[in-house]
Amino acid sequence: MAGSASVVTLAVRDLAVQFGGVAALGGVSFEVSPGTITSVIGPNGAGKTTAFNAITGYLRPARGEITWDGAPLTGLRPSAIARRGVVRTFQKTSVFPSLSVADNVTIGLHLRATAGFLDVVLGRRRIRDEERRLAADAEAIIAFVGLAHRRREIASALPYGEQRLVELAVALAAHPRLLLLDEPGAGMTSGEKDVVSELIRKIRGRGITVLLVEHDMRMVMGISDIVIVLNHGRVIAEGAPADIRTHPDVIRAYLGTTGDRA
Amino acid sequence: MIRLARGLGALLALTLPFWLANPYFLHVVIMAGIFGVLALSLNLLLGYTGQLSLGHAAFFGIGAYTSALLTLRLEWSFWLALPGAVALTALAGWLIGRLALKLRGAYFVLVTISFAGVISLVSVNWMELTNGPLGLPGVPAPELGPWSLRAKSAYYYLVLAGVALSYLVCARLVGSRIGRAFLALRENEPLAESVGVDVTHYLVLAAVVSAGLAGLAGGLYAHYTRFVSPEVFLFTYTVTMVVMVVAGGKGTLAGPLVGALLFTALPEALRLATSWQWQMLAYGVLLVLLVFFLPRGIVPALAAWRARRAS
Amino acid sequence: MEQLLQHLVNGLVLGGTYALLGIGLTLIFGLMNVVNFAHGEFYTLGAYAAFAALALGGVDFVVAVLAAIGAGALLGALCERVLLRPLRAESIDTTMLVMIGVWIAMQNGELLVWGGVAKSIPHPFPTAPLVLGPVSIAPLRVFVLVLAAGLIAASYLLIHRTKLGRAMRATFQDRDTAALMGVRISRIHTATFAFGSALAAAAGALLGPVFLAYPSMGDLAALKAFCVVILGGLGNLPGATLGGLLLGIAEELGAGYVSSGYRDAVGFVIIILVLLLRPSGLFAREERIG
Amino acid sequence: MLNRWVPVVLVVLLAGALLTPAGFAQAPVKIGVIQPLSGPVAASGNYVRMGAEIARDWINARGGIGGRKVELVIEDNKSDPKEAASAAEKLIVRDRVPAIMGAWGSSMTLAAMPKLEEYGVPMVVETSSAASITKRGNPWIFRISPPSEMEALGLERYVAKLGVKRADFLAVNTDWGRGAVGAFGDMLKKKGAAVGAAEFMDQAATDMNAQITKIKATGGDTLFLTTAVEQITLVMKQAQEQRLGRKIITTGGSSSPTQLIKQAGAAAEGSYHILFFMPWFPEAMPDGKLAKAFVDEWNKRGHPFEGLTEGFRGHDGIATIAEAIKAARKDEPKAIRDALWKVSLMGVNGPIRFEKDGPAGKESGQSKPSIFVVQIKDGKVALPDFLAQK
Amino acid sequence: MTAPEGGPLLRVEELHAAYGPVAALRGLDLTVGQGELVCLIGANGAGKTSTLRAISGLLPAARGRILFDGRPIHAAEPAEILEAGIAHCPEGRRVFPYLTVQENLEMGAYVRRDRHAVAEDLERVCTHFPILAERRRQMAGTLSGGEQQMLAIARALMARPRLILFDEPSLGLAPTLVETTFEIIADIRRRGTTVLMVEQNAYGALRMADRGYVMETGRIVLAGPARALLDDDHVRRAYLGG
Repeated sequence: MAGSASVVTLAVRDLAVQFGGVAALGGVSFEVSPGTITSVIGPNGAGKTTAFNAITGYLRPARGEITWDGAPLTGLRPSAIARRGVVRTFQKTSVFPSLSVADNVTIGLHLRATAGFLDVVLGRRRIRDEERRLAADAEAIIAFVGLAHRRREIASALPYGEQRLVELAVALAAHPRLLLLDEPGAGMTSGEKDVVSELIRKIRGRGITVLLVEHDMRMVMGISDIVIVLNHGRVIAEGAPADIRTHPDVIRAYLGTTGDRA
Repeated sequence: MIRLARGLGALLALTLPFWLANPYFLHVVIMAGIFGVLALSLNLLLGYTGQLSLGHAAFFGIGAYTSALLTLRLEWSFWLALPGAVALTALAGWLIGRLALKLRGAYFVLVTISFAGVISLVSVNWMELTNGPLGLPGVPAPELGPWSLRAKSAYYYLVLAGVALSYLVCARLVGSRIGRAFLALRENEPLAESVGVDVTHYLVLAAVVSAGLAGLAGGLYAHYTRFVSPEVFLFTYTVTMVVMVVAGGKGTLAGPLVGALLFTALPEALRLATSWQWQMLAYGVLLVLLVFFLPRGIVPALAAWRARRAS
Repeated sequence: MEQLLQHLVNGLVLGGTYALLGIGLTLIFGLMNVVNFAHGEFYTLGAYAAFAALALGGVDFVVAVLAAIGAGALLGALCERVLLRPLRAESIDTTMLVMIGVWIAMQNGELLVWGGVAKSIPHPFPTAPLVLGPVSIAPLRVFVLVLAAGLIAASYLLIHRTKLGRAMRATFQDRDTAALMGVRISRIHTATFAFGSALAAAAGALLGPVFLAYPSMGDLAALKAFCVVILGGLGNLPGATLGGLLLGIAEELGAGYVSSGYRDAVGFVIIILVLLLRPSGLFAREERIG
Repeated sequence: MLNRWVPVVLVVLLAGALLTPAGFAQAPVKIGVIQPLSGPVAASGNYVRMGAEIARDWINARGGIGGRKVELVIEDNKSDPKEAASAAEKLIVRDRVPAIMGAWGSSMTLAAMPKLEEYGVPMVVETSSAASITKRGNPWIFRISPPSEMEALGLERYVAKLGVKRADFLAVNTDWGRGAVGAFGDMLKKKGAAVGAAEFMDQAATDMNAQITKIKATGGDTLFLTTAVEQITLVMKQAQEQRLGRKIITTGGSSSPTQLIKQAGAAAEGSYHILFFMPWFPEAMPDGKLAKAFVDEWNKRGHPFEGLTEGFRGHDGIATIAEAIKAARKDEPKAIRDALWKVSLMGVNGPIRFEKDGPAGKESGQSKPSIFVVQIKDGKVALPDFLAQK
Repeated sequence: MTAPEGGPLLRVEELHAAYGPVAALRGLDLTVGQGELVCLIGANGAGKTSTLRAISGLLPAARGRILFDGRPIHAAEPAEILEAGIAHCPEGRRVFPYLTVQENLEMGAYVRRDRHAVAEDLERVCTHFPILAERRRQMAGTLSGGEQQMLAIARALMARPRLILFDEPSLGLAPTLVETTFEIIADIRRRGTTVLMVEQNAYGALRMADRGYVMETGRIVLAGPARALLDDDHVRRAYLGG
């Protein structure tokens, strides 16, 4: 997996998204430094997933600019954004449900294959070689996320935690340079969460920048280099995990107020 | 086991005219073959991309008319007219694919129905081109060098080649990056987009190939019955195709062929089994029962049964 | 001008019945996500039920229409309970295929029972047309239009003023929350299918005397009903009503001024245009029922 | 549990279809019949079938053909050409019928025709009206119904008496309707009458108000109407509602005035109908006795009276084939074909005798049927004044 | 019919439930006494909403028991549970956007057959929530977030429940509205209706509750009097890690 820590950055400037007149994001700006694990946190409805959707082309922002590697992503379709190396996962488990784990990952390898219609229909040899290579790549990725023993099984029949791993494998197969993970730990047992945390570190180790949205603070605080806190569609804090945990605005946003109401 | 069955099946298909002496049965098998191509074609859209086209009779009809008109009016050889028919229907498929790009589910269905409706009315009313409801009689039988493929056994091999070709195209697509993109579109469109699958591109491609294959079936049909009339656009043709695909098992390669064989033979079997008053009634009831008890289709049910037995 | 007025009046009468068919279908399609290919067969059923009641039972015309409505509701409820409820978890093509089977079986069952010869359904109205300036219209058609309007109004009342209708709308908007309110979703489905089928049967009973009753009469009717549903948007009653009228008038004008051979193309072209330009239907506000 | 037996039943049915040995029964003489017994034109197809059954029973009552009973093998073409071709194939190959009667609509007949040529089996065409059927050079086709041109020619001598000066057309959008509009239009132009609008309707259409409104604006005096009796009923009712006020002449012989009187009532009053059988006055038919006997038999069987104008075709078709088999002395297709060229018999419609039609060397047979015109007067079917006076 | 004096109104024992392959509840135990206000807190995804959905019959229980007033209800349909006296005011308010305010309220009384009493309750609710009376003929979807929350609460009250389940009543509301909402809930309890409430605003909820439960990954990890939980560092860790 290419793309080591270079000058590549994701920059979000003044991003605003409206849903039927209601501002879901009211002008958010942040940057993601290469080679880091950056987390976006915030209470429910803070606009985290909305930001993800806008960055990856699933939502059209009302205003603002998103640049990746110096070039704007705004207005591109999700598949075009993926082609530029920005790949995401989804909050709700999102696999290709009735296909096997291996097929799931091989679909993820779409961009790494080149076969066109004629190549396929004419059954060219090049394609057979390519298919073999893809199968090997898929095996490697499945092994990387630790699902080698599950490769023939149907994705939707796997336990939840393993489905999330399939999802991660699919995203990795798409050759990301920036990987956006939307609540990778949601609904997992703490043991499973540890596995995912470890995986995320390994992914960063391969030179992939990670941006994640997560609710589990133990997980966030454990793996993040930088934490960005959103509330009511705005950034309220940004910094290292230790600073965030004691930040008064963050505590108020999360737990409400203890005694006297502000 | 499976390989043995496949080998036997292939041998059976290749030698069929030699031991199936009765041309009526051969006729049924030829019709099953033509519908097999149609079912494979529809399956590409319905089974793999998950989009139901209820306008497939339009592609079938366009193919039949194109091939018939090219041979009748321009006196092209069958061997040129048939690819011509495939090309034109593929173009029509491209058009529909582009039009319905953003539409999914029921809306896609309705656009395809409407498209078929318009085309069908054009075939009835554009007298100068299609000879309207009078139809086009005298479509020539294909000739191969000095031989005419008019005989049933000869035409059987032509249709068999058509089925084999269609099956090959489908099988190769399905086993490739393109087929996986179709599946991704059916299974989870947002996820497919997120890993770089340009779903609209692949939807259009699926529509083009599917339409092209339906056009091939249309051409084969026209030169077999040697008469084309606007009835080729009848909605019942589309319904028959859907029945074949869904009952056989959508999203499997063998399902459409099994469905085509079964549902071409069934009406003929009913012709023998019961008097004409009861035939269609029985057909409807059998269809309801089949779907009710095997909602996923015959081939997947068999596969599940085998898997159960194996474990 | 004279001709235009007549075309408009014709279109209005035709459109009223399209609306009646469309309303039933839009409820079924919108609420249950079932592409009901058998909808036209309930229309046919209504016509034959009215014929049986009038010609064989010798009852009053209005009683015959009521009998047809009852028959439609009963068979619709049965169909939902026996065939659709067990398949609710299956995909939309599976239920569609079952309804295709029902369509074929019902149509051929009707052929078996009634024979292929069209039945003329007697009615108590004079045949001489009412003449209003340049426009003329048969009293029966006026009656049909009035009754269709009445049935459409009754549907509105049912959907908007009754507990059942409220539950239907709530279910359409938010199934889970409706269940939390104590709505039994399967009952709502049965009721919706029965109601939609009853409306189709009513349309059949009303139009039977205007036209004729024969086994395949439902095919074209179902097609028009689908056009109306798309025009109006899923589950949208005012949309279906307006859509029906619009389709009726557009067809009349298309046949009158363009080409009668392409008459049925008008609906198809409208569907294609509407779906391309406004995929949620011409009159759709949002997807909702009512 | 139940899902086990469904595939079993299907497989058994399939196996039954493929394995049942073809019948080789020697005793009865088989005659194939292909008619639309279901689908939109099922009513007409069934009437023809009823007529064919009368012919069969009569022949058998008289001792059959050379001592062998006649057996009809009846197939439904579902009003679909593909099915017509399949049915022909099945009749010829599986049932080994030596001759067929069929297949009602022209597109169905045209679709079945290549099969006849392929296997060399003659077919007597009892209803189809498209000119192309006998012009195609298919030497296995023998038609006893008139093509539209012949029908138009039959009306030619009455045009002046009917007072047709400016005519409009409303026809079903099928081969039959299109053909009739062309043929009658040509004939009228030749006779110096003006031709106005030519409007078409879908076979399944029920609301023809738009077409009527349009026709109303042309200012003609006569409307030629070509379609099945159901649509004729609807057009008449709707024309009355719109006060069209035209002389209506229906063509094609399928109009069944009795049914029109019953179903269209006053709307049918005054209309003229071109028919090939007049069951109201059988004695006025070329063979009055035969016609009377046919009407009586039909009524005795409880068949609807309005079906007679279609039903006679079935009788005449089967009678023609039986006559040919008798002349050929064997039920062998080629022999029957050759014999058909020589038959001369009296049908319910009138004399049946085939003349050559179509390209030289491959001619089809065309009989010249009798053509009649009746009028609905005072709620009854009557001969038009200009005929009655004679 | 009532439970023995002092016995719990609701008792959940060893409850397991799942969405397909996804386990949501893994052996949950909790009780709610007659007249209590109990709050259930925990981080997102801990299974709080699933607990409420299981109690009201939307999420079928795989194992374990739910007893209401001593009667098992874990196999009952939502309608039966509602009839037994448990109303559920769901997360995100979930008013029916295209029903009017009045129709939404009437939906709340869907299972009741005492028409006159329903009409009276309707009037009572309207005097209680004057803003709803004002908007009675308006589509619920056009109300503001706070108004929708009032409507959702009022709708739940229309069933005349003995126990109300509140799921995140403060979610997405402005601070002053959070205050109001909590006051209304406290008021409902004062009038004798038992309340089980799921809240993300943990401190706010604990301040008004009698007892609290802290959930993590589908089970209860901490229980106790609300006051005690307020000072327990475990709660803060459950939300913010550390």
